[in-house]
Amino acid sequence: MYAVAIVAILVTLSLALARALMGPTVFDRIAAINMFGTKTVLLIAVFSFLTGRLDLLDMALVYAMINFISVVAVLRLFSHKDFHSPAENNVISVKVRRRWF
Amino acid sequence: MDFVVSHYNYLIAIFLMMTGFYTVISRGNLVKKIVGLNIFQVSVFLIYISLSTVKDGVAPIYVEGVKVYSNPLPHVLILTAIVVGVATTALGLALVVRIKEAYGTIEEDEIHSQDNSL
Amino acid sequence: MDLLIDISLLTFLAVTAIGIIRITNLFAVIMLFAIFSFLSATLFMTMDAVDVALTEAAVGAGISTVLMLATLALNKDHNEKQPDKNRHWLPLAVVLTTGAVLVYGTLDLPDFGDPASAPQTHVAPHYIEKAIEETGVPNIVTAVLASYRGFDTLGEVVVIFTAGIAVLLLLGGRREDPLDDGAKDKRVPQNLVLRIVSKIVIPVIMLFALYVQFHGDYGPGGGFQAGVIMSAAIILYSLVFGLGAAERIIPKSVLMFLTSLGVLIFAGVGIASLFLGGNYLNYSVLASSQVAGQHIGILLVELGVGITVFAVMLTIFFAFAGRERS
Amino acid sequence: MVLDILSWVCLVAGGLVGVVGAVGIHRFPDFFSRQHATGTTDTLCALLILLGLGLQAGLSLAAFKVALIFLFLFITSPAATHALASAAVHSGLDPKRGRTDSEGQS
Repeated sequence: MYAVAIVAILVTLSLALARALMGPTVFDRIAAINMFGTKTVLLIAVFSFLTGRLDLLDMALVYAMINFISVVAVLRLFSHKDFHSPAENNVISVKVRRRWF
Repeated sequence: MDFVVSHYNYLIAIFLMMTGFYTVISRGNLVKKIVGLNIFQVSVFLIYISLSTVKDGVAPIYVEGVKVYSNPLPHVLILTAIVVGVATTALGLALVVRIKEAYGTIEEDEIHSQDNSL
Repeated sequence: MDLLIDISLLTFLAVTAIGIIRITNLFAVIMLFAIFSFLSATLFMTMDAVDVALTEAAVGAGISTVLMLATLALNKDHNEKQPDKNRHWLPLAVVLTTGAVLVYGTLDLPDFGDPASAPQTHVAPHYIEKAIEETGVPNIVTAVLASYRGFDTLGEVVVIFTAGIAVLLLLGGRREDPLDDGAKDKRVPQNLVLRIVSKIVIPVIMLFALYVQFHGDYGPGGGFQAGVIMSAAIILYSLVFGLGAAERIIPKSVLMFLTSLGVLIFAGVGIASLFLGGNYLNYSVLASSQVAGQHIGILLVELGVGITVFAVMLTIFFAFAGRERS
Repeated sequence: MVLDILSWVCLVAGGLVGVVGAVGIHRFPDFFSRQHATGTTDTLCALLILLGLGLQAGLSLAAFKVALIFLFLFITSPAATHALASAAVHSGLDPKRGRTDSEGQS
């Protein structure tokens, strides 16, 4: 049964990766990364039960933490203006703060 | 076919190494060069870790009764290499920031043309 | 099953690498690099290198990504200049030739997972068989890292220390007003949720970092990983609550003190063992029995590594974040 | 035995939900609806799979760790989704409205 879950997660990962590669807006990419990170956590958790090595669960926890941190970093390190890839033209200009914090 | 399956790790690692190498030598953008360098680095890690794996082995943490462990030595080397790698990456990025402040650009050819016009 | 996971992850890795080459939006490139790091870390885990996977996840997907984003944030232009189409051929030829030579080289490499291959037959069996009786530390990687190859690790820690100083020299010059905190960001509504969630999450991350630090003898973990995770917690804090707030908690002077303190602890343990009659970094003389001495030595050394890595990572991040947007 | 079956059901259902969400991010027309697909299924998928694993583990340290992972994901994943959507709105990305068949417009 673990195998079924792992295969499902692998399929999900590949689709999320495709979205991250194609993603028309940068937000799509970030969402795909978030999804990718969450699914990786699940993959590790299931893998640790599949192989019976339960100390791998520590790693799943680290992945969850790092995933959250990198998503927050992506969101905070960019002023809103920068989020648009050049494909989009209907940018409502937002005043950019000079510093990023 | 047998060869491809038993050497798949190495082949992909070489592929990654070459993508990283290609990025470094063909792209002029300094940030992208650093990303390429990081890919190259990860591919080296991959080769080391692949060599350390032993069939049916477990992670090198002592468990009563288990005899076959994967090789701990490459793990140690790579573990320190990763942290040193991020330190050097940070140094490279710091240089990129200073270059940007000095030249106003991070494209290699523009930097060269500014240098030559002096 | 292992093989399936292995092969699909490797394929994802290759696809991501191609994506990184082809996409010109640097922001997207860096996000793909985060995915790349996650994938490679997972791959290390499936290949039984748990400590390496832990480090790669925390360092590659966490710190590296944050630093690259910070560099990009200091840069107005987020798009790479389209490379010249005619200049592709020479690099491609060089790369293909090198790749072909390397593939030729793999013909001699042992099959994946071959237990009789050269790397498995020299010094590694000694570590695997003797580490538990000689050091009393179940995690063989920690034993090799801190004890057998302690001198090497000391060198690595000094490298990190030096890199921290170098980044400080390059970027640390300009001071920001430390009172400039994130208070003005309150008008952005997203922050309320992020703030509250961060308040819940940050203590958990810190606690977990301490667990990784002190459980490193028994499970995956150790000083390198713990230092990185701990600094990631502070980085999260400064991202959500503002750089000023974070610098008030850990001022730069404290960070500098910690940076050198870690190296000092590591080198000091070596000197202590020298004075007690052993060789440099031979911990056996630190206590009455060999195992107890080794254990104390490994704990102290890992603590030193953790402190230095934590302080250097944070110093580097603050140096990047404190820089004004040009 | 009952627990076994229950955990298997949870694992399979979790995998299914994950795949549905992944298909969703390709089928929906614009960012916000895609976000809806990932945001909701992510948490449910995590819940089901980790619940399945937890049932397998029984009362042990592993179950505690699984619960911790779940709590962490349960708190952070929606927060990240929310922050992302809100950042998108603030940057002026408009949801796609009405019935249009033209792609690529947002």
